[in-house]
Amino acid sequence: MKVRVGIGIIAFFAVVAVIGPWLNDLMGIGPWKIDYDAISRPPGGGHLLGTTSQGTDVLAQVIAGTRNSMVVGAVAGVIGIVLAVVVGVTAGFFGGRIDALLSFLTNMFLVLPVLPLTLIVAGYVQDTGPITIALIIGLFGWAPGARTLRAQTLSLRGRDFVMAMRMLGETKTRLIFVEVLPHLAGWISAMFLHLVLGAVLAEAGLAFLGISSADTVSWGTIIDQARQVALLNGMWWWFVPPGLCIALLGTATGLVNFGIDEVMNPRLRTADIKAMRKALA
Amino acid sequence: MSETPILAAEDVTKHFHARDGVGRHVTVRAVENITLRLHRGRIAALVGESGSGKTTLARLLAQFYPVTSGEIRLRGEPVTGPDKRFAGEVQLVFQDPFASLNSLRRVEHNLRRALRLHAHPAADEDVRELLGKVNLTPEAEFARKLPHELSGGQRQRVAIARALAVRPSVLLGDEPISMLDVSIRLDVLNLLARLRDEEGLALLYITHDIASARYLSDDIFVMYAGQMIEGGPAESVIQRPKHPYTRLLIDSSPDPERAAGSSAFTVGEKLGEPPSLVDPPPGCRFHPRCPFAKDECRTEVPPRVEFPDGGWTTCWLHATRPEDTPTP
Amino acid sequence: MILDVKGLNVDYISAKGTVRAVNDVSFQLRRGEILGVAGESGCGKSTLIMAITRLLRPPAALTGGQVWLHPRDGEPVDIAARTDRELRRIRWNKIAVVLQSAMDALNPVARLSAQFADVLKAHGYRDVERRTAELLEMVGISPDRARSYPHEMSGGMRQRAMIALALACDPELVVMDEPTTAVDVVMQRQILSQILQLRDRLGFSVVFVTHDLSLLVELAERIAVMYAGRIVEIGEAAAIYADPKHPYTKGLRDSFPPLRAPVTKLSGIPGSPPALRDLPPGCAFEPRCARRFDACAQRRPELLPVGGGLAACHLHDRERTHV
Amino acid sequence: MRQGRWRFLTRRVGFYLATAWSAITLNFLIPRLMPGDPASVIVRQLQRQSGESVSPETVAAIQKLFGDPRAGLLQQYGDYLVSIARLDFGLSVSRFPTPVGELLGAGLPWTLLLVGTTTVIAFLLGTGLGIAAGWKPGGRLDGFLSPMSTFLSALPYFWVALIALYVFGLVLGWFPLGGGFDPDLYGGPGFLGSVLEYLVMPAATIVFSAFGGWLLGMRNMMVTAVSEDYVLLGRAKGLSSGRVMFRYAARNALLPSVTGFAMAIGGVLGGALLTEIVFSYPGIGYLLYDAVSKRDYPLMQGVFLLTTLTVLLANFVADSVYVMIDPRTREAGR
Amino acid sequence: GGTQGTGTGSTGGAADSISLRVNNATTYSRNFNIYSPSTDIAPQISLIYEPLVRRNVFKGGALEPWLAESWEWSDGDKTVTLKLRTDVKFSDGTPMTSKDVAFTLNIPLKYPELNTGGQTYVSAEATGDHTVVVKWKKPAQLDFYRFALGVTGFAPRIVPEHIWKDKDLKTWTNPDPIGTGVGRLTAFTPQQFTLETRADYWGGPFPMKTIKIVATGSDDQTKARLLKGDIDFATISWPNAEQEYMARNPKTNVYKTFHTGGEESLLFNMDKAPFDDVNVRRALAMSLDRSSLLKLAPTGQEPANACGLEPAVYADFMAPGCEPQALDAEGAKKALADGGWTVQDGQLAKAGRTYPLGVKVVQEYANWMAYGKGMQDQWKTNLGLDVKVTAVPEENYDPQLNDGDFDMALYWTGGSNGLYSVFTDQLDPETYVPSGKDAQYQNQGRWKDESTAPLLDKLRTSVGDPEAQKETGHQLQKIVLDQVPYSPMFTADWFVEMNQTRWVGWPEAGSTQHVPHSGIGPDIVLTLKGLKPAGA
Ligand SMILES: Nc1ncnc2c1ncn2[C@@H]1O[C@H](COP(=O)(O)OP(=O)(O)OP(=O)(O)O)[C@@H](O)[C@H]1O
Ligand SMILES: Nc1ncnc2c1ncn2[C@@H]1O[C@H](COP(=O)(O)OP(=O)(O)OP(=O)(O)O)[C@@H](O)[C@H]1O
Ligand SMILES: [Mg+2]
Ligand SMILES: [Mg+2]
Repeated sequence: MKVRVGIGIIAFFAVVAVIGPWLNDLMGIGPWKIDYDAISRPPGGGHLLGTTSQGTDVLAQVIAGTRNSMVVGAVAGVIGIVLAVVVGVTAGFFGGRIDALLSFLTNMFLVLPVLPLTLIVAGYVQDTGPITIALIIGLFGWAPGARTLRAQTLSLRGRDFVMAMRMLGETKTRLIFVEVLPHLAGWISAMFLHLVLGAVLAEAGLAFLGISSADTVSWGTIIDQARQVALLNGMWWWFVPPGLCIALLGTATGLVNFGIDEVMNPRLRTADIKAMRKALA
Repeated sequence: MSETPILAAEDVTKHFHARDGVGRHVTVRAVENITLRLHRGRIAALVGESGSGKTTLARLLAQFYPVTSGEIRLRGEPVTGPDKRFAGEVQLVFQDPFASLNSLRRVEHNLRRALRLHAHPAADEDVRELLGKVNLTPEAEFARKLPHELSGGQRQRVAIARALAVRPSVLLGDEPISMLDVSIRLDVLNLLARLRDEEGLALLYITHDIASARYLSDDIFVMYAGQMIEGGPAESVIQRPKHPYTRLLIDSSPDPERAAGSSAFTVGEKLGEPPSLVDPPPGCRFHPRCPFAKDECRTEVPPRVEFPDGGWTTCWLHATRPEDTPTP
Repeated sequence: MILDVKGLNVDYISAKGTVRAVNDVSFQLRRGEILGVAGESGCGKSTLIMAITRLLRPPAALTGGQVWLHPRDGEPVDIAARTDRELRRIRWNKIAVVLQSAMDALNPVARLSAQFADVLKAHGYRDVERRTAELLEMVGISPDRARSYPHEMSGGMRQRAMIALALACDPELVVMDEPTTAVDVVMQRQILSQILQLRDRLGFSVVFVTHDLSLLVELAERIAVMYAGRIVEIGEAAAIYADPKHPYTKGLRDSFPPLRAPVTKLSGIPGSPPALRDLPPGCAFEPRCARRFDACAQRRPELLPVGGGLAACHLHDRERTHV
Repeated sequence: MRQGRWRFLTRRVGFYLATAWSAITLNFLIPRLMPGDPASVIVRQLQRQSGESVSPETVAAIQKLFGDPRAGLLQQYGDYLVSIARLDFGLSVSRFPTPVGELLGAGLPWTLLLVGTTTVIAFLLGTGLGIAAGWKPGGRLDGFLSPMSTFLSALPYFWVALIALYVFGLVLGWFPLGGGFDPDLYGGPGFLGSVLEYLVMPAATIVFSAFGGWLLGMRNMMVTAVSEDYVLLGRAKGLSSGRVMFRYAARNALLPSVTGFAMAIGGVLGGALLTEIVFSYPGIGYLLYDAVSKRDYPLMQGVFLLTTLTVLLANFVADSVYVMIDPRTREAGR
Repeated sequence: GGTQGTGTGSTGGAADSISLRVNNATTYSRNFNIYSPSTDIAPQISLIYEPLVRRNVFKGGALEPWLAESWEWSDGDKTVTLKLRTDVKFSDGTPMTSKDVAFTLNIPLKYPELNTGGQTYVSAEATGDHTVVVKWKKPAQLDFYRFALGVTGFAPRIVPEHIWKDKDLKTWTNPDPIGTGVGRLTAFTPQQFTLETRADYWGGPFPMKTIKIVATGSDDQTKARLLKGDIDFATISWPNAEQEYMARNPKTNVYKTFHTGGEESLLFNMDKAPFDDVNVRRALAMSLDRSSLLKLAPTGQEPANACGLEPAVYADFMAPGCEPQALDAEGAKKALADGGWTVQDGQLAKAGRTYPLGVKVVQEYANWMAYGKGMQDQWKTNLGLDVKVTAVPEENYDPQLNDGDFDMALYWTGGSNGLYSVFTDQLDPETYVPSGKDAQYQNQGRWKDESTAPLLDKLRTSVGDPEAQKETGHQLQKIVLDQVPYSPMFTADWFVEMNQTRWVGWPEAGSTQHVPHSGIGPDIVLTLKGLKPAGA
């Protein structure tokens, strides 16, 4: 149930991200279209969520922003998870020197303070569009995942079923891809969601710090723009929606992760207290 | 018995390097100077207390890790590493049938991979033939099942079928039934016996359960603290144990016949615990627990004594008067 | 009599449906007696133990029956009907439990002494240290090990410490769930003899659960055999071994190769236990039973007296009617 | 036993030293790889402030003063290592010629105060509630707390902070808008009070969005622990449920959290960046932000180094604490 | 709940104190080294250290006495003799003499890297107790302006020799500043420092006892604090200030803008096609509706004159036809057509090639961001062009412009430093460097037209001759108008927020002779001095 709600919300945002521009066209609004007659207009009339102090439509911006926020999330998530899998699984599976080296790398990235580092590096890159931001976030975000995956792989590697396949003379590649990786699917998907959310939040944070591209609109940039004007004017319709979108997405990933956790760790599966009460009543 | 053993451990020793509680590097003498030969069409049982090195020996035979000294020989040839040819001859069956099958893969995946890897035909009927061999019928249905749809015994049979797929000549079973429900253990044991008889497999059967060792095997070997202390034909070991430790094992095993109906359960003396393998006792390793320990037991390693019934032991009690068994 | 269990039902409840893991179980335990409970995996042995000690956790719920405890001093208590708070006084004082794996059952972050101390203090013992030493000595552990953490001890030692802990408050009933499954034969024998010895000395009663029938024959006075949540046979240990009345019991008995008797080919019990979710309408053992007949699939046999004990099998219907 | 712990810890020290070195090197390189130099930043600011252009001579002088950050990297690296060893972080550019060390010293207490207290409060609150929620998994409390904290921990916290600032600072006027204290009371009798008053809002927003994470983590550990046999045995022993809950379940469930807590404390310096910016809190985070936007390399390096070293230190402490509190870690760190 | 008035810097009723925000520092460092060009040190404006002369912005940048009573040129405008006031004392009681002045003026000579004022004189000597002679190599009337620059720390501001002489100015932070200004530092915290006004100030008594200089961090914080009434005086650009600030409390909150005489212009990178074509530049300039753009961030700025001079400062010099460029979409299209340009898929095209266009703005400037977006929208609407807006962080902006790494960009042009400075900044072909080379803040648009050079020369050499200035000025204005080397967009303004709760008598645009800017030289002194307690 929880999981289904979570997946529903994520899917909703994903769909909006994909069809966003088309949706905007359909409603005849655009994130950059300026309506000089409706500056700082509260919700209603031609602008469902009102307009910004620059005469642009908030809804159109949120819709357009969904795409970029989701792109940042997805790209950073993919980069992060790929790195985490490559580093973690390799280290865990091969052990020995490779492990020592990769673990050191992982541990180092674990202790480097990520936000400051991201800030410093993002300042380095010019005109930071969503992909760049995603790259940076992904590059700095893989370490915790790699650590977990390494530990998991290490334990999987020693499991009887892997041993048994190895006894048969199975190749290492196939051992990794066919026997080990599928068992990490739960971890990987949970981690991926975690990374996606982290990236969306980080993107918003960076936008807040002024690291974003003027030509793209994302939830983070909307918040950043809005805070400069909207707060003082009480223009909640401008400031609140992007934040809520992030929170909603976060809650959704949280819910899905709840479910994944329970699948991975059966002991987290809680009794259905409601059903029990009903049965015992 | 004089034919070349298919798989043999010749005087093998395995030391592990680990850290002890204080963080010091220590050497765990898991297996020391053991010779074990597996012959075609025979089942050898390996019994012993927990931690006596049974699994280590089996894994040495399976080339899981290299020996510290000594040699593993396949058909008389020393083996150097776990290559494909070796895998095609020697297979291991694990203790836990729940853990030894990939829970995400169907039965046929396991079998087909095993067949392919060793260049055997891997069509549906080959898979079915294997399943038939381990009595999993209807075969086609079982081939499509996932491990969680199988009972423990069925899983263990799948694991055995997978091992058989490579057409090995040796099967090493590390407590293959200890995780199974009592009611289905016999099923698996009977299957192993049949494989020996029909396929002429050489089998190593590791167990805690002496009764099942007697039931299944031709020869029994007893390990204690990393060493082999007694061996011989099954009946002779069980009926006429030579080493006090073997006797202890047998006496400890539940035996409804012995005491049926009464609870006149004689309380053994303080039997102590197996020794540390890091710093084993000198002389006979069993001497601290042995009620018959003599002076030489404490200082000198007992020699190997052979008996006419085919058995042998390493015990000072027999070193002098090999012909009669001590009656404590 | 120390324990009188009447018509006990335990359900596992979930939104998907309810399964009854312990079904209408009744038995009595005499003072000082050792009752063995045997059965295949999943037949409800542990659930039964948790129910009579009221330690069930969701989704398990006790949905029927009574568990009367008759303490030596005082009124009988229906454990099944009391609140947790009320039970606190009885726990460990009257009923103690030993679980399968001492490694898991001992608090990994507390020293042994602390784990003795908190139960002793909770039940009003004064000289905690002396008592701890005494208890440990009783099971052959040197008292200076009291300051160890569980992980610092070997498996057998932990299991014995567990037993010592169970005896801490001089209980009248000790419930043991497979206390020796995780240790090897030699250690098992030691532990069993210790249990017997202590029982003889202290006079507590034991409910001993295991799937190893051959063990129970030596240890227990009476044996209850469970199948699919029900007791299918209960009787004197020797009688059960010598002449099992239920085909399931017989099958179990014949699953153990003999240690000394001549080896014959044995075959165990074919098939596997039924899923509790959809039990056959008649006898639950019917699909696996070699001696089944028509009635078996239609009517569930009642647990009725046969010979010296009780058995639930239609095979005995005729005998009974003849009597 | 004790000796084993030491051995383990000394092995970890090696790792920390290597990491510290890598961080120091990275720290050295990153700012130097960034475009823009301090001189142009300063010129830009002067220009903005005055609304007019700055003469070429001025520009030349400023460039001369700060030098070229990319010249003679190797030489610089050597000098850098030497001065780091002497705890000399150089002179700040954006506050020339104030030494970086002085700035760090000024910012550190504030960040420690803000994030230190909030981390502790969030940890205690989250963990406490997590214990309660996990004790009866699926129960009413759990059913309420878990989803709620999922939601709370998903809120972007600077967003929460901005709303708080607007509502409580500006509209309601309950709390000051920014800063760490009332400068009019500086050093006076009301100073501590004002520090607390200024702390409330930033601290509350951090706690508000951070405790959910602790709660969820602790809850999950607790749920796992509650199903352990030793907890069952605790109940069977007839101990009070509070005792079982804390001594048996929570005590075990807490172990991973304690490590997490120590690491979180390590993240303190870097963690409050956004909050400090929203509330103009005079801490390290703000200093870093300033340093980055003003290309103040020495300051950037100082902050980054300080942050990294605290994280390392905290990790070391976490390791040590874990070894101390978990009797099972004879052979930890594998 | 109501405001409890516990905010920073609130003066708790009694009007003996004033709080000002000078710049966007979160915290100040106790660093009063006026030779530091840095901005986050404690700003002293001219409340502590004062310059010799002051520049009157509203008189075309005319110089007026400050610590120097008068000055005289000789030696063909290569030598100036300054006569100092005799009544000036440092705040430690020591009188200021010509020795102090000569010492101060020699600092940039001794440490060229501390020559942050960009001084060009070659010697400075005390010739009497209160006279100082400064010499240049070339005629230096223009260079003398640098004695009066309004910006923090850049004009030579007189320091006491007895304190400064043994210090290493490259590391000394001067924590206890002693100067000739009205303020004496009495309390320092990183968030605020307090200056007490001196009774013995040469400029006479001040209406307030203390002046608090508050560090507010960002513009957001500053606005919030202004709204809360924590700050009496600040200077930030505040779009919508009318509603957001004034309307909240019309009686007390005042937001004003003062034209600086410069403008915010659209620079074109003329090194690069298609901006090397005047038709394109003209079309792009004509297709913008400046007053609409200003609505997107109504800071109080106005459309700028099309020829690069603003009447607020240069009324006498204006060429005819200089009114702001009006939106002329048709004209713009025609200009494109004249140049042979077409618009294809939103891009400029000619001879089979298309040219993507971009415009840069500074990310931190909210109004520029809004204007950028607006320009993008208007170019799209009026010409069908897709122009990419790039927001560049403040710190990267100048390097990119200097390197010619831009198509178009908003930037400041003009100013109140006189005609020569207005035109030489962007139009001096001698300072041309190709894209990729550092333009050093000059001619970033890469103007190459040699005909401009003689005009600029003439302007420089005729400083004292208003007629010549005017005529040359007209010619240069025409170049800007016709060639559009850059297109002036909006007036560059000083934005000032003033709170009349505690202090009244703030300067009015049009009548004032000093900018009420919290960050500018002696003007702040004049502003504060002119205030009166409210209700008095
Ligand atoms: N990889 C290893 N590193 C260090 N010590 C090991 C390793 N594997 C086994 N040992 C040690 O070697 C000894 C023998 O272990 P082994 O598993 O072979 O015993 P076993 O007879 O199979 O016991 P069980 O009946 O419990 O399975 C034990 O003391 C064990 O701790
Ligand atoms: N949490 C649960 N939810 C649903 N069903 C459960 C749960 N726990 C146990 N069961 C079911 O209850 C039945 C009895 O389980 P129980 O653990 O009592 O068996 P057991 O006889 O102790 O088995 P074993 O010998 O394996 O310990 C089993 O069929 C099991 O599937
Ligand atoms: Mg083993
Ligand atoms: Mg059980």
